[in-house]
Amino acid sequence: MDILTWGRNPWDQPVLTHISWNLLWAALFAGLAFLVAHASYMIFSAHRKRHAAETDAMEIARADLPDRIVRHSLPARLFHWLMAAAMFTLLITAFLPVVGLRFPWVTWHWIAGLTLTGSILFHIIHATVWLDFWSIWVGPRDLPELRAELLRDLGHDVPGPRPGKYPLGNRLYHLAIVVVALVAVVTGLCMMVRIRTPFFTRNPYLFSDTTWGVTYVDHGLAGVTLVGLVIAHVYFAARPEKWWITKAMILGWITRRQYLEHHDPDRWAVRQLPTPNSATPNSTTPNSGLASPTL
Amino acid sequence: MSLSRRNFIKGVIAGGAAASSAAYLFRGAGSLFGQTSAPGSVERLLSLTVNGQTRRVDVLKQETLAMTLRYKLGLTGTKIGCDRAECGACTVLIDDVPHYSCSVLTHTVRGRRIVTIEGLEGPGGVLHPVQQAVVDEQGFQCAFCLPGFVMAAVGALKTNPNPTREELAHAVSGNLCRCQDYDKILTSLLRGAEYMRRTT
Amino acid sequence: MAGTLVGRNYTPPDLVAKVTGRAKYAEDFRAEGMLFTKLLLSPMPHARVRDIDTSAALSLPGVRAILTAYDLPDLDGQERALTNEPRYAGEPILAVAAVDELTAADAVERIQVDLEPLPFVTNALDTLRPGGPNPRLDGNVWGPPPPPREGAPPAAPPFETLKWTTEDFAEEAQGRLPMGKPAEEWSYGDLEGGFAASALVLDETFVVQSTGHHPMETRSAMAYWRNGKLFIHASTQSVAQTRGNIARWVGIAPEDVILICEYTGGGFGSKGGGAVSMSIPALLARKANAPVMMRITREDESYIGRARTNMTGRVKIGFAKDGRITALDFFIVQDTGAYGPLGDHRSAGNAASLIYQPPAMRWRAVNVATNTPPRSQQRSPGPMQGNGIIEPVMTKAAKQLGLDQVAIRRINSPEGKAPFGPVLPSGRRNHVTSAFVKEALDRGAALFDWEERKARAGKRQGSKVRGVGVAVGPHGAGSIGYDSIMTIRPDGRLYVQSGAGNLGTHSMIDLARVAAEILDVPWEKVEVVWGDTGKHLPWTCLSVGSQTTHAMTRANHAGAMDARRKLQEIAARDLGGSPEDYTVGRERVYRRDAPSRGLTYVQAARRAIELGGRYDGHDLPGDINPMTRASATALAGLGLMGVAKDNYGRDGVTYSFVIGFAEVEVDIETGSVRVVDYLGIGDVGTVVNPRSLLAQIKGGSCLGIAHALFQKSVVEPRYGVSLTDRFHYSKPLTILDVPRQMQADALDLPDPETPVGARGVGEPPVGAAYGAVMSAIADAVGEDVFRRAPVTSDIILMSLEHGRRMHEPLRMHV
Amino acid sequence: MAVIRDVMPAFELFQPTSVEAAQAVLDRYGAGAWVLAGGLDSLDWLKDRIRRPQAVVDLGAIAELKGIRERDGGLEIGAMTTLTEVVRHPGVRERYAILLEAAEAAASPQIRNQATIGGNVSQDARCWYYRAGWPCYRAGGNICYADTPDAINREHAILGADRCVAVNPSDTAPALIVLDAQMVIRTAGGGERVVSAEDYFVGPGIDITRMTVLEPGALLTAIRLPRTWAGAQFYFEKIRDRQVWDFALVSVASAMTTSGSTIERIRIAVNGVAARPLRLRAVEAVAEGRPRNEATAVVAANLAVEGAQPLGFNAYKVPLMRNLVKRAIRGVEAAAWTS
Repeated sequence: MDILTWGRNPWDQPVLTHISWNLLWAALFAGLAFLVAHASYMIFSAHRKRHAAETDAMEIARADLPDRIVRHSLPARLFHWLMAAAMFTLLITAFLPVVGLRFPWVTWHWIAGLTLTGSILFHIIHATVWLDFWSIWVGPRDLPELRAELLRDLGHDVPGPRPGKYPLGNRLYHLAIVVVALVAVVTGLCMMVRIRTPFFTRNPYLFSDTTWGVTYVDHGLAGVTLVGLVIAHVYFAARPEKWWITKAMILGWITRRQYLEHHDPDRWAVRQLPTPNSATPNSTTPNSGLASPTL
Repeated sequence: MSLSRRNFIKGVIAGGAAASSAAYLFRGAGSLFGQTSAPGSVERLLSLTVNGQTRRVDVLKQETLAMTLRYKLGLTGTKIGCDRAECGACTVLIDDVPHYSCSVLTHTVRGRRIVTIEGLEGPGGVLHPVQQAVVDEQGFQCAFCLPGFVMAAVGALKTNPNPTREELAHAVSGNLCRCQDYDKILTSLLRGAEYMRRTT
Repeated sequence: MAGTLVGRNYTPPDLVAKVTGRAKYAEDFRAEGMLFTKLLLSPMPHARVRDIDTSAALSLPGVRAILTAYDLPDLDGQERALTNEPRYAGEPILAVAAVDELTAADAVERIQVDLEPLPFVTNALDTLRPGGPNPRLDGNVWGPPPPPREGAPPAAPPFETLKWTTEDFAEEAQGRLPMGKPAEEWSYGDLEGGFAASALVLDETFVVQSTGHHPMETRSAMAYWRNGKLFIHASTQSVAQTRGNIARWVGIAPEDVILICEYTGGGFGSKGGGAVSMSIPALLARKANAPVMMRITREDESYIGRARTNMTGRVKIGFAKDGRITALDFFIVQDTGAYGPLGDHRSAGNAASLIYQPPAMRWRAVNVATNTPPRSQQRSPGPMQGNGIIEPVMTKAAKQLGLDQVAIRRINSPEGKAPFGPVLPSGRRNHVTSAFVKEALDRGAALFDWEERKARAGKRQGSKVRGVGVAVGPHGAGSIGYDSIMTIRPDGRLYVQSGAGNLGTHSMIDLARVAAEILDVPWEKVEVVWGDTGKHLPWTCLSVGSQTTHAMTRANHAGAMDARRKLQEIAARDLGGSPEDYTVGRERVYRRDAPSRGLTYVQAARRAIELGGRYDGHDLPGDINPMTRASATALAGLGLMGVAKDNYGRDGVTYSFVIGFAEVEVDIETGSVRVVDYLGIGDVGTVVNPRSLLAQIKGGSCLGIAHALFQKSVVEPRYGVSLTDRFHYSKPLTILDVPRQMQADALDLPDPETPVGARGVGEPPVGAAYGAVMSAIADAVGEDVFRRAPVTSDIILMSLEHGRRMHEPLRMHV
Repeated sequence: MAVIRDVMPAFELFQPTSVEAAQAVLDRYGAGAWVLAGGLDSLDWLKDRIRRPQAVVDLGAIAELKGIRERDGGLEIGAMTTLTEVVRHPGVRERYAILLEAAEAAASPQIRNQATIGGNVSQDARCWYYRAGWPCYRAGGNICYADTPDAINREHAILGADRCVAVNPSDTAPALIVLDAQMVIRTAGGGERVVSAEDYFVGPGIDITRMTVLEPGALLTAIRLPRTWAGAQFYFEKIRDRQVWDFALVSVASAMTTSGSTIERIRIAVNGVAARPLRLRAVEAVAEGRPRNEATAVVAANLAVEGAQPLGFNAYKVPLMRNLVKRAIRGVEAAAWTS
């Protein structure tokens, strides 16, 4: 299977044109294969969770915490769903014609692309200014957590850090999507010069054939990778044991119990109480959003 | 040029040592790439009726009638001016209808009557009335387009023996002349129509 | 010199072969074991071949040889058939010979050519910009030709680098041709004084397009070697003159070339002295040791097949109230393509000074090379482009001065031995041998019902509006100094050797009519020998530039007079008296005072053979060309030989004129133009062959009409590749684009400077029609609607729609 | 690998005598199969070596695809009927004269003698960049060479462009659209599908590599002309550079019935302005019920060109299309010069 498709330009020089659309099937297959593999694992796994008794104890100890803990602020949620809609539109408009369902897709595609770009810009600003920018990122300091989580997955009951606001998987996923989506967005914005939009004069000769080839291939690779990533994301969002997270992305909050069960209160300190009768010594930034960005 | 001249020359010598083959434009039977027939596809050997004679010819599947006429049957009166159905120099009659022979696959005219410029003369070398008219009116100059024009006109006169100047101009409008005295061409062909009416 | 043959229609002896399909053109020949070749063309407009890998091609069964530029003789930097530095997209890099075309084509596809792209330019103005790319590694423009030296062949002009300044380009934005430093110029008279004295000054820029010649027969050729001699079947306009070119291109002696070309499927200047590509089958045949057929496709032809030089011209003309031109300032940027140089720009300047007779004129030009397909002279090279640039301005001036279009041309037209061109080193200007342009204008206006048509011009009916136009097409029309050979043989026939090409103009046969007329031989007894250098042909002019009729009727006049003199001498020797006592007639030479005393030509031919010496060609004149000498020597002893060089004097340079009258109808809702009626009227000297002459006028006119209406060539600017590789792109004229009936006529006034009185006719109708049709369009829809050709419907419609000129002002090749 | 645009490469040639047999071959060779009707578009591609099928299926021997038959008070034209046969058919001449005019405007006499009506409506785009074998969108690449800042695009689209700016070259297409012709398609599965002429053509937005709805393996078998517009008042005009063998710069077709001076019903279509022939529904809606005069024509024509987006060299198509639509509604006054 060729991964890339080539053409020959008018000077008979080879030019990259696209990725092979076979890669779409490969991405779909990879996404579904992961899904099946993970689901099977979950059925048979010995994932070590916090014991209910342990959580009960924590809940009693932390009765000062409110019933509902804000996980995602309204702007963050809006951003998430807008981006999701844009992403779905992009993938649908990109790939349905490839698989044979034909419709005029280009305009929808670039409008969705611009929407995505806009929402990402908003998100970057929002996250930088109002949220704990670093809470979503992955770094060397996460190694102990990684080790602990892996061991727990293997059925060991180990001490060690529990997830802060975002579980490590979540953060790794975010990292992947940042890289891939940014590639798609940046290449996509360049590619808008090749089509007719109201913004600038079409100029397919803006870059050299080689640069364009790389741009198209990167865009294509990012696109099919996003297919896989989105499959995985939707899958996790739909898994029963993750429902509480999905619900949080809709409603904005989680219960105290969910908070205590899944998070390390030291690493994700609830800094402001949503209810007036609660007080916590950690509350230092009144009225600021509680939630850190999630996906 | 970093092409190794020695290798190049060696290669050419090697190439030149290959067995000689017939001087056809297209590969003959037992061809170099051995064009084998898939089941259900056409047979290469076919009968063509050209200028009243039926001849057996080995024709490649992709061969055009113009090429068969010129390179297999030796009928070089049919000219190739563009090979793209644009100029009309290759016009022949297929069942009395003018066609661009450069754009007809020979296999599609099996069993049909083909007439080329060489087939117009009557017995004893008597010119066809249209040919005679072209001689009398000195219709053409370089005359590379002449066979095509004459065949287009002869074909048109079969359906409309009494054309107006306008009608005949339309009838031969699929033929290009670059010497371009279209006026005299038309006059001579119209004279041909007149001669034809007189002879029949 | 009218008589029983000259000035009368006849049936040329090659017609039956043509109408029966027996006439063989180059690609109609076959040879035992014949191979076929296909060309690998450069995809880039300018590149260097770094490497060629032919291994995959050579391993293909049936591939016999590959020819590259290394196999070609060096031609002192002139264009060769194959190249390692392609200078235009489509230039051949190599040729593959194989047992059939399919194998050759497959082999071409298997060849890897590693090309290094080099800077290129397709728009001549771009290379003149500061820092603009050069089309060649050694410069961008052709300089002025060095002054001719006695006895030496004309030297090629230098190739130089010329850049203009940003200030020079200041006017570009206004659509006016920038006029930086010219590479060539001349002037005479008081230009500024002329403009100062004028009542109207017009300053206009015009873009003349390039067009491919596209003869119906491409430059296919078949070659083989036999006993060390090259036999080549090719398509050329000039058989005698092509032999030496082939010899040079192949690198052998002219005697070793046998060129066979009895029929040429058109040339229009593109096959003037043959085609350099002929050397491909010749050298491949030698390399593969087998005959090689090179079938040039129409697409190949659109690259290697030559094209007219395109010119962007700017002209500033001062007019007096009565329309008389007071001063003319002419600037030309000529695009001469990848090779060159050509002189169209100089001819355009000369022609302008001739047909408008300005008392003061300046001509300046830059002859620019570009990476576009190579140019050559195309039917009326130069004057035609000049017509395009200037005639619409004349029409505009007439309108602004309230004058009639014919009148303004008439008042400026040349008469008699009219001067033209620059002041020569002798201090004088050249002049023409004769000009009867005023008579031609008058005759044409009457024949065309000019006044009546003019009356309805500009009036609308529905969406249609008509206009009339006139233009004077000039062109040099004849050279001198060529040779003729003819023999009266014991079979009683007159054999006239003709080294001209057979383009169907029949000038190559007309020349024999002159000989037969002088010798009074009935036409049935005349054999014209042509089309094969193995048949011993005399040194003949190139069949280009309307030369043949003039040059070769003169040469054959001389040859016939030589034969006549020899007949007289033989008669005097045998029958007594002096040669002057004898005359010729009815195939006899006889005493004037006693017609019964004489010899038949049969007897005279036998006597000539017996006498030998100068009578049968064993002793030849000293001034004939070596080619003629060799041919005459080979024919010696066959009969009484007339052989001579044209040594007739000539006062002036021979020019012909054709006046075009056109009426067009423009549909202002669609921009479509229909040529309603057309008349071409020739001032072309004595009419030798009326039917052929009128065919030349009408055919040339059609070429001009096509240029006015839609014929073009287009080069993609980004990749520098020709796009007009198909007829429906380049748009040669069809039979439905011309009036259903066209008119042509000629004055039939003899030129006083040539014994037969005939001048050439092939070229001048082209510019006449080009100018006349564009003038008519301007007359119908307004003088300012267009300043470029072809004047297609889009230009007309857009300009009418916006009330101002709406087309690309200066871009070329669109 | 060097490029050569000459000499057809070898292929297998099949001459089936039934549609089923033809489809069996198409099925067997899949993407390697090529359908040959009259061959005038096909041989261009094959000689240029741009398209290189393994197998060519010549439909010329399938009798059921040829000829013109009466059907339901209208006509059914076999897809393999030549344009000349269409032009000469008395039924076409009497009832559907606009189709005659359109067919007669196509190419040249010899081409009309060979080219089929099915091929005429199904022919590929004639954009010279695409036809040169350049890797543009339509050829599966990712660029339109005709819509670049310097491109020479006089013949290209002003409407409905989506990346590709090629136009549909068919002369008969607009005539068939106004006649409400129905295109009969044998699908790859062997079923029959009938689509209106209007829907037969697709633009690049929908499918950038195809001109029609024909899926691989499907064949256009016939074109049905319903009774609807038989004998209506027709107008057809094709503007081109050369009067023969040239594609339309813009062409227009209209069919109309009038009651008195009022336009009762009208169909109007143009070609040469978009990648598919356009039926101008909005124009029809405006014109219907209005008097047939200059005022109506002007309103309708202005509406017709709304949204046009010209390229560097084809802005003239806007007034040209507008004027042709005008003429298609109000007719054209013939010039009557005294000579």
